[in-house]
Amino acid sequence: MLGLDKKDTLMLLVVTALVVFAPILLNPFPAESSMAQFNAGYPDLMQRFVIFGILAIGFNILFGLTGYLSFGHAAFLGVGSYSAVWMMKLLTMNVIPAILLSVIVAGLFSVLIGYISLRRSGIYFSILTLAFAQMSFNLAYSVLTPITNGETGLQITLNDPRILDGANAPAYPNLFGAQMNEATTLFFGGWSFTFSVGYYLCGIIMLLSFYLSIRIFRSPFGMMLRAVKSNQQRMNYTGLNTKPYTLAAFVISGMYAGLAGGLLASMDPLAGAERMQWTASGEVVLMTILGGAGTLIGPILGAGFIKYFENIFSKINEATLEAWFAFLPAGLEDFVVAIIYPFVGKGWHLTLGLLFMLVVIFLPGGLVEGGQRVAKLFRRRDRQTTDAEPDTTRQGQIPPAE
Amino acid sequence: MDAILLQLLNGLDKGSAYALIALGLTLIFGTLGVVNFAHGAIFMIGSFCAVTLSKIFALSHKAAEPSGKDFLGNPKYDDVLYITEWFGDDIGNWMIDWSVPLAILFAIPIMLFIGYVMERGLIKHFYKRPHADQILVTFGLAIVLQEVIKYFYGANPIPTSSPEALRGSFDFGVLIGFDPDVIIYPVWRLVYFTFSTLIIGAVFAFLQFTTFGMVVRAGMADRETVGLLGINIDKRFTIMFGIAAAVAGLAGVMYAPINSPNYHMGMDFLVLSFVVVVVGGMGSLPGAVLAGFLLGIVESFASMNEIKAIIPGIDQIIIYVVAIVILLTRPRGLMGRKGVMEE
Amino acid sequence: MSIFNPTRRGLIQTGVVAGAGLALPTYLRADSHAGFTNAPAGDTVTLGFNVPQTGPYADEGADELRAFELAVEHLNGEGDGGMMQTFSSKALEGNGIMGKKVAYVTGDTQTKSDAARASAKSMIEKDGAIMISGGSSSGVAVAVQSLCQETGVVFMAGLTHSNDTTGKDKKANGFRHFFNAYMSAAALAPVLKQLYGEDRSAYHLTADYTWGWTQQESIQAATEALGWSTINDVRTPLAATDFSSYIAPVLNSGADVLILNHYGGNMVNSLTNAVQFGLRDKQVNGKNFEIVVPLYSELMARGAGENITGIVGSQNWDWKLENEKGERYAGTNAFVKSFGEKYGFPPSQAAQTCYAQTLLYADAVARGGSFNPCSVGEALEGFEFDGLGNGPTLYRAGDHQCFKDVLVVRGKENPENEYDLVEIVEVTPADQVTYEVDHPMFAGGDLGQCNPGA
Amino acid sequence: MGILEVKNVGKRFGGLQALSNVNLSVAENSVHAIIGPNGAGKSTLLNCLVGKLVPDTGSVMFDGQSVLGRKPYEINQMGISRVFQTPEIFGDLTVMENMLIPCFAKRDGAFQMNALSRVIAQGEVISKAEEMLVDMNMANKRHMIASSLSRGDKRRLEIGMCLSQQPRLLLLDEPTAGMARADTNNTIDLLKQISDERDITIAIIEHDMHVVFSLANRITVLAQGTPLVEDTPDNIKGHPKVKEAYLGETQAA
Repeated sequence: MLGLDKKDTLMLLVVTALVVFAPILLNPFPAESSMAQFNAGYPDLMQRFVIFGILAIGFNILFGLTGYLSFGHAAFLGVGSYSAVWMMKLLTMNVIPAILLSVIVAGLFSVLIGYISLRRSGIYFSILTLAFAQMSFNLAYSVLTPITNGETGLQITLNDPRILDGANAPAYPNLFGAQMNEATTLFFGGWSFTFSVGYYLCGIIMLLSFYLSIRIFRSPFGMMLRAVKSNQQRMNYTGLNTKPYTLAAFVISGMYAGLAGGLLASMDPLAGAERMQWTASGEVVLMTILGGAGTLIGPILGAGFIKYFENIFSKINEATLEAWFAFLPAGLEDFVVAIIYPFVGKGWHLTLGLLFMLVVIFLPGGLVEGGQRVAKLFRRRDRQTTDAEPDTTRQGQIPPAE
Repeated sequence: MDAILLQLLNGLDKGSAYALIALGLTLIFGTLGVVNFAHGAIFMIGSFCAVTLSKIFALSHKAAEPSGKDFLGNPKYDDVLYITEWFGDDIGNWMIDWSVPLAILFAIPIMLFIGYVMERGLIKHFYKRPHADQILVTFGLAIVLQEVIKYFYGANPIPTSSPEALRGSFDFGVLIGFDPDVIIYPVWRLVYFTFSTLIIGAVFAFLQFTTFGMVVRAGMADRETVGLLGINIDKRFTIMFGIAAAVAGLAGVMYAPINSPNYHMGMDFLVLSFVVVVVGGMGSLPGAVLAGFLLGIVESFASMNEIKAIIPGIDQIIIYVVAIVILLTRPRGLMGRKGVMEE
Repeated sequence: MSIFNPTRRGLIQTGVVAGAGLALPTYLRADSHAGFTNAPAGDTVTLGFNVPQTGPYADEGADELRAFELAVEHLNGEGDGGMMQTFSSKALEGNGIMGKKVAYVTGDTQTKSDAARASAKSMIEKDGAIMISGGSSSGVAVAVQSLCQETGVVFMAGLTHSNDTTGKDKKANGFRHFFNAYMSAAALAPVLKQLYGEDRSAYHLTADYTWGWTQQESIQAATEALGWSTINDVRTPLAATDFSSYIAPVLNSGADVLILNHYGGNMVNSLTNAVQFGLRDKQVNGKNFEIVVPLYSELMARGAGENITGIVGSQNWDWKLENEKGERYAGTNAFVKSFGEKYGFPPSQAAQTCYAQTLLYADAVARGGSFNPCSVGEALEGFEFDGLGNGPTLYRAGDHQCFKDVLVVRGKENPENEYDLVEIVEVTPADQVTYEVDHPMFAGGDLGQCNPGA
Repeated sequence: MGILEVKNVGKRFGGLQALSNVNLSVAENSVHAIIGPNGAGKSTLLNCLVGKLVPDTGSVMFDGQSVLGRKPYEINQMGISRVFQTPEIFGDLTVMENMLIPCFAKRDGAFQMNALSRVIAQGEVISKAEEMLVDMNMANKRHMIASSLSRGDKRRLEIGMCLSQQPRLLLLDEPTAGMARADTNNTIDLLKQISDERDITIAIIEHDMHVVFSLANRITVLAQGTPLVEDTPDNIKGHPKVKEAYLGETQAA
């Protein structure tokens, strides 16, 4: 189907199903129960899952395939956001032109940075991209404030020109009138599920991006990129100049980042400079490695994992914990709360750091490898593994399968 | 002229901090081939060794008799320091005053131990893993370390002062023929600069003139061959990791009075120290030191008003501009070797 | 963490009951009946407290959170009632807000506009928060304020000091109790004149972002009106940790006052560096060299240690205010007492503003008789009150800014304890710091219409 | 006039004169071996031919065109393929994919942005790669990850990859180094077969005399950076200078 083999089609279908039913799947607990804290099925977080999924998918095309570790990808995200907000300020609140512009501008920006940075490889390349991104961040925060609105972030205001919008056009990002923040909530017993326009738009775009990335992975171009990662020397002695390939991968992944930035701004019309900081670039790297670099679905898992922690664990406070463990005898309750408290709420960074370490130590191939191991347990080893999989996974170089 | 000289001093001072951190990072990278994102955290822990020692010196018990009322109007009891009780007022107060320099002695064993534990417990298992994994695990470790510090010390900076005698400023200009009051420089920063230079010198001397250092240097150049000679290079590298941690830790201890330590100061230095190391050339110790001083000085000059007037905001990006220019003109940084970290 | 806390067990019970009540399969359009976003349905109302819990301002955020918890306790009729006893409006009865028990959710702003908005959105979308409060920087405040405007909930700003929050970026759904850069400057000017005279040359170091600029602009205008001259204004990068290269040129610039338009970590480091360079001991133009920090933060001042001795700055509030300046500032002691008894140390100004904001919100709901943001806004606009620790205060209708006395403080010579960092030099009365709604430094914005959301 | 003409090539590294006055002519369709003791400059010479190094003096002409100043991939596009001492293959890719890469690469090296076509849909390229796998006797290993192959198989794969580009000159850098006897013999057979069946010139650097004398029809002996003798294998065997410079050394060792 769609030019994919059976396995890929199945994977695409599974991801599609997950995206479509996410509002239900992510809200497994009744809204009023104490476990509702762990529900992630509200529009903003679901949007972030898929948007950062797009970002990570794009990053993976560069890092997972070519092995070039960019530490400045957040710059493209930021540039995409700024372009989108400007489009919404000047032309129209319709998100289509905004998203298109953000992809184009991020693409151009990545041609520039990629062309220069790709003159070097390895850590020298990483530091060059980092330097460009940090420059962008520092300038956006201060000197470029007329364009970026600095610390506060670029916002839409009531008196923006918006020359294409009529007087009655919605004052919120919309798709031909359907506002991104519109949502319908379905109550079912104690459960409530929110279906939002913005989320489904992001979801569709994410599925398209995911499909595109499968096609790239399975194309001769994708194979060339993997060959670049594997052995540049041999590429050179096969008559291939690797630079156009790496630059193309860089620009594609930059455009993915721009798309993610444009979507972020479309869901929530504000572009903050922090999006370009090195920590944001580092976050993309972490998402990709955590999920499984070079695998198709890994980056999406990684993105979901980190965003879940950032948004769910940071909101657990002492009172929440006390409510959970209220069934315990008072002394024991306090003890349990005291044990858990440092790891949630303001300590969510600690949990995240520990999980990074645990995943890298025990699952060198990232979360995808964890999934594979679980799947293996269920398969009962009735089929013999044919290829040299264990050998490659040990080295953290997963063939791009799942 | 005096302005330039002042900025040169500032540059050397900043540069010495950069160089010290980068030196440790390069030692770890050059010997073990590990990209250590937790190095900034080690620097931070060094600073907190100074904080901890002054807290230990400040341990006290309540006086028997109340001396007044506290902010809620309850009786207030004065604190009596154990240290003055045990050693007498003179020595006790002297120790409190000199707690930062004393923290050097306190920090060396702690940092060596932390380095040793880190290497044996964690880093060791990552020698053969891709650099991306090393980055992820050490970054995770850095977060954990700083969160632990935050848990115990809070997020606020903690003021840590230098000894009374080394506080304040010193008229440096008079020494070199300027009018009085023109080139005034903080005493502690001069101490820091001297200290850093000594440590850098000591590390180089150690590598240059001891058998241990020779083996390590040979190992940095070609690990396999040295291994073939039947020398247990791994053990030496473990010790090197401890030394690198100690170097970063000492840089942190002495830095405490310059800027009040806080839990995320490691992250503030992390990016910068990587830029320094890479600009110097991966795996090159002299390169790291050179780049540290170079970037420190360039940064200081870029923040001069005369230069900011020409290019506004240049001080925000100068480090990165210099890094880009150097990496584009010298493919492996200032003194990098071929083939290191280029894949 | 009190062991016997009947309320939290009560909360669970209500949760169970509410769940059972909704157990019928129903399908309805969100919020369509109530007429405004997140109208409280059951017998609880949820407030969202969005404070920095990670990053450099985490301690300040923690202090804000303590104040919020205390305020919720008092609103629900627990504890000693704190400033509710002294508050001039008596609409609050200690039975929650309009009989609905107050519950709250917390989030982490990370002091980043993006993260703060994400966190606020989750409170609004997931937890059904009807009001968002807190924060420790102006960038975050402005970003979250505009989010609240778009989604139709009320934003009660925490610590935000930029003129823009109630100036060019003001919003109908946003309210600020904290003072601002202009007020700091206006309050400081007469005191600076009295302390340091009319013939001074100032050198500014300014954090290179929006708040820094408005602060610098305000203080420069105010000091120049006194007759001071401005030698230079140097912008410093936000990320700077070592300010030596910015401080060094001050020595020979001919300036005799250094004004540090820095906050938080920047302020701690630049002040520490300035003292290291011996600026405090210098004599220029025959006068003692002075350093001014227009916005003081007690928590951060603690980080600068003894370097703050003798440094003048301004504050919104201080816990010693009522003791030192008398009954005009009633409420201060009541708040300090209940805060101090619960947590063991006195509250910061960030805590006070957050506590006051929560009470003001609850009171406005009660007086207006509805949780509808427009009703709350109406009740707050032009509201004059007293007894929240700042003396008589006006919530101005034109820009949703509170006008009250501003404290000028100075780092104490011999602090009695680690919380007693500053002495109150002067309290500048509210009318001296009041400005017109369309003052040039605040121009360009528009409150717009209040937005009740869905 | 040979297909490869090296004239007066010299290369200096700091104080070391690695090559001086090297003249070499490789005749079309011959198997030309370059031998010499360690440090004779064999590898340096090879690197000068493929563009990894640029000689200080002299000229290198391939088929009438200078290769100097061109990048390695450009030189490859002229028709020179290189086999490395340690096999340089795409270790993370499968054997089949390894073979596909050179088949996809156009002779002119043009960049192809075929991101939306599918590898499995490229029938022509695939059958070409498949053919070469069969020729290399590796068809049954097509799904293995290349890094898990034996040394001999890696070498075969590398040679196959080079051949699938249909080069005019194949450069081999000690192709049997580190191989077991059986693998070495297989490789010799393979190379013999290649030179017999294909229209190709082979230049080989080798230590192993067994390999050299089984394959080469012309031999150049390099010593201390200059060619000592160039002759047929039979003549080289008895040459006193060679014995002195090279064979004598190996016998002593």
